[in-house]
Amino acid sequence: MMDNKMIVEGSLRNVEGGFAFLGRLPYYRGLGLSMIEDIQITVDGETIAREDVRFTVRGKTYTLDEMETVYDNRWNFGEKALISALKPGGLGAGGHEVTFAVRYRVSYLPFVPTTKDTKELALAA
Amino acid sequence: MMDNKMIVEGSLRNVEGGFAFLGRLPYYRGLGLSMIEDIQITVDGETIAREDVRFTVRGKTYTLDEMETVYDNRWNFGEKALISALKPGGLGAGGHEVTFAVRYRVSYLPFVPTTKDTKELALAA
Amino acid sequence: MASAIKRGVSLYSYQNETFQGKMTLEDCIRTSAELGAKGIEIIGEQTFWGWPEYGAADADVANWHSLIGKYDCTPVSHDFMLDYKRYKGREMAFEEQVASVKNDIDFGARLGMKFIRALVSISPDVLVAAAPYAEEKGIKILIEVHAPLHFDHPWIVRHAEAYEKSGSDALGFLPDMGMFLHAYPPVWKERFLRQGAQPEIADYIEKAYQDRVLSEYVILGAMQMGANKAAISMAEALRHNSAFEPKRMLEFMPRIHNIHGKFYQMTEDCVEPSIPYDKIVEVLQKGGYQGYICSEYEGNRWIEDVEEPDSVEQVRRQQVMLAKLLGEETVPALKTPVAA
Amino acid sequence: MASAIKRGVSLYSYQNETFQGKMTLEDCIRTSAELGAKGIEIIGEQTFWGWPEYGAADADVANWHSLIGKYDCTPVSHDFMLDYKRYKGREMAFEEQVASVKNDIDFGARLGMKFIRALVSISPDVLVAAAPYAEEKGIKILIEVHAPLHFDHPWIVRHAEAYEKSGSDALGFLPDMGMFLHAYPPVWKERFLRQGAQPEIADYIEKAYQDRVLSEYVILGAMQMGANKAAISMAEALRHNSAFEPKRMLEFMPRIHNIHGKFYQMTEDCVEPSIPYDKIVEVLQKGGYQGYICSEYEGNRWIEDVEEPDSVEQVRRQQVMLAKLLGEETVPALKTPVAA
Ligand SMILES: [Mn+2]
Ligand SMILES: [Mn+2]
Repeated sequence: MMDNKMIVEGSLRNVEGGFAFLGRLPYYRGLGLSMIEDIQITVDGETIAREDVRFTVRGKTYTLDEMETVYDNRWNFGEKALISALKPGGLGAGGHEVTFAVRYRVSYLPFVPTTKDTKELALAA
Repeated sequence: MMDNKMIVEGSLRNVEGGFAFLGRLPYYRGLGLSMIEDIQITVDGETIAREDVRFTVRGKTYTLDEMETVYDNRWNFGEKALISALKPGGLGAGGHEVTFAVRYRVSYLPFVPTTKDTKELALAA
Repeated sequence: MASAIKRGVSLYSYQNETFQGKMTLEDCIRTSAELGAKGIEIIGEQTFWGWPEYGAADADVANWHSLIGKYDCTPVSHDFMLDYKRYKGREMAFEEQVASVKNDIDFGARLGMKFIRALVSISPDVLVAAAPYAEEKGIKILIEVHAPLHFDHPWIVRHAEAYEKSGSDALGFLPDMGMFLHAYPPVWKERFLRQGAQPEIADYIEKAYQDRVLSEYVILGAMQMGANKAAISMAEALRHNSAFEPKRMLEFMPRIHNIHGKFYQMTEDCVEPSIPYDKIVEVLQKGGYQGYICSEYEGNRWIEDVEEPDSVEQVRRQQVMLAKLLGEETVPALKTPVAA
Repeated sequence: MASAIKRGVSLYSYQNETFQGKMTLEDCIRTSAELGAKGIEIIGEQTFWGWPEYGAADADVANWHSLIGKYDCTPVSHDFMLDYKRYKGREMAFEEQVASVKNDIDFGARLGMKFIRALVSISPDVLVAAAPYAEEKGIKILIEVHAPLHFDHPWIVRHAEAYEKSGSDALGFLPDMGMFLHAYPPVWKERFLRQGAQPEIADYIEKAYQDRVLSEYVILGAMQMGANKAAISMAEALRHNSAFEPKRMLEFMPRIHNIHGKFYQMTEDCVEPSIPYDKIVEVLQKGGYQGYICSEYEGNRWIEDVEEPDSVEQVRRQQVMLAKLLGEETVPALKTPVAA
């Protein structure tokens, strides 16, 4: 559910040392950060290495490895997290195809789902 | 069930134009011949071509293709059918590893099972 | 004559709007109240940011009570999620799980709820251990009986036995009406058709479900007809859904305290094509049920690929249907449009 | 006080011996009769070579009646198999299926049976269409309710509804007690251990089944413990087996006319470790059941890889158990050993 609303439209921009966009968890509730197993960003066919992904909510930034043991913070329902990729120089001007995939551990499911959203995004100023 | 009783011990022998043994259907009932989809004989690693397999019960002999439209005869429960392979010269003297596999269509199953039995058999005189 | 059965809404129903910030909590409560659905159920962590990892803010809870009061509503249930897989590589120990449930009992009490909803993945022993605390706090813990489970499933039977043995009346059931799926939902079929399922195979699956053919036979039948991936998915959906019998709730009525009025689609004339609410209400009345039926709209995920769900309109239609089935004389109607 | 419930044997129980020609039909009937199990059920085509494709010989049928008379037995049921996939690439048309059932009704009548057993794969419409013919011939057609199905499964509910609607009392049920699998059968576990399943994982699966954990969770749990192929197969067996409640037969008692006394293993002290026959007999007595319980030994396939099944001894033990549960004063015992 909400798969096609994971990437927030118009949110792609270059940041210091890379690029970033706003992302939401495709779920009818939120999740504690320790249950986010992986976030994969692919831009124009190139997948960002796991160690180059950063996750930011309410002013706190984490690597994916750090998130695995974060028990006192959440990615809330509908909350727009800042999803950043370290990529020197960022992205070039114009449109980019961005895929945002999240693997999350749900206690009641006998498997670990991955959900993704792909959008054509124009780089905001 | 009865998988390990499919090949009748001591029944392997050379016949005119090939070799043969006695085989039973691994099932708690019999089946009309049209429901026998395939019989595969492998001897010492060599698989006999489908068109070279013959099936004989109570004096009647069929090719596998013929069996598919036989609606008036059966391979009965526990019945020893003669399973023959056309193989000029038959088998050499001594022991042989024989695998006998049957694929049969069971109306109530949502798949088509194949069951097999492998035995070391000595060629009877 | 009006029925003793009351109407409510689980705010889960408005998830498409709340996720996007198109409806506030006040919009949700006001909308439900205007429809006469005065019982409010929530998934705690959907409605309250922070719960449970960094807690719900006092101001947010105060706002909740103020809105409930303003619209003359009644808090019904806090649906909690025991995340026993919180720690990677190990499941929570028994005592940790019990402590986590107690935390949700506290939260339920703080919100003025009568019930907290447990998922079926929780062991009965954990709930039994938490029951005395729930009694103290005036809360009942209700396990949600949800398809593919049903009241005759051994796991539910085990829960029922454990509850009886505990002697506690703080343990009970919350049946989700989705387990009485008497027809293949049209919105499901239409989605699989959009994904490319062959129409004649989709028709076959729909008919086979109507005929109650075993799911494995339907999947094989579809495959033999040359089903593509979407059509096979359409058939495989049967593995997790089934047409159980509403009357099987009767035996468990003393422990049934809340109902999820699950629905996938309400047509313009206020009919749910796949779930027999007429039979359901009949059974509940026969069983002397006096709790809430809370709307639980779940059609959103089946149509969002092609249209923006209108959850409020869907809930309105279900409330119209429920009011009629319950013998109410007034037709529920919205007064305040939600700015979308 | 002896019960109105009678004891019988399905000759399916002796399949390992009859397949190999170690027991004749007379051996089977005499053995059952000596144990006081005077009701004889057969799978027609297992006992009568030729049925249905080239028919059962009159001499064979005469022999049957002579043996039934000689040992003072009663024919109970001809279990038939409607091979609707007889023709490659197409299923039998409706009328062909009805004609095939009528053929088995004739055969059942020729054998003096009261019942013919239908598999659950047959459509209720086919049975309803054959019912008037069955009435004429004094035969009831009983559908076998068998795990993973159960009396609350929508397909069985559909059959029950169709039978009621037909108004015919020639349609009914034959419950197979394997649907009340209250513990993981030791002979299953032992076979998976022989195939290499890790002992600690096998123990986990057995315990999880005891706890009624959902099969998909058990399979995942086993996988996370590093289960090998045999251990995963052991867990997957749960998908098709379940611990339903014997008391659910009560609602259907007026149409229950025969019972399959399914068992996987009788221990030396005459106990079936996985199926609660004490509860089952209690329910049947409460329901006023007066038909047969026919032994149906199915442990053979679970042990044949390591030992030659002794079907007669297994049946003897079950009959001892049944006689005791039914309040009989004499302990069933064999007089004539079967030459093996
Ligand atoms: Mn629900
Ligand atoms: Mn049976």
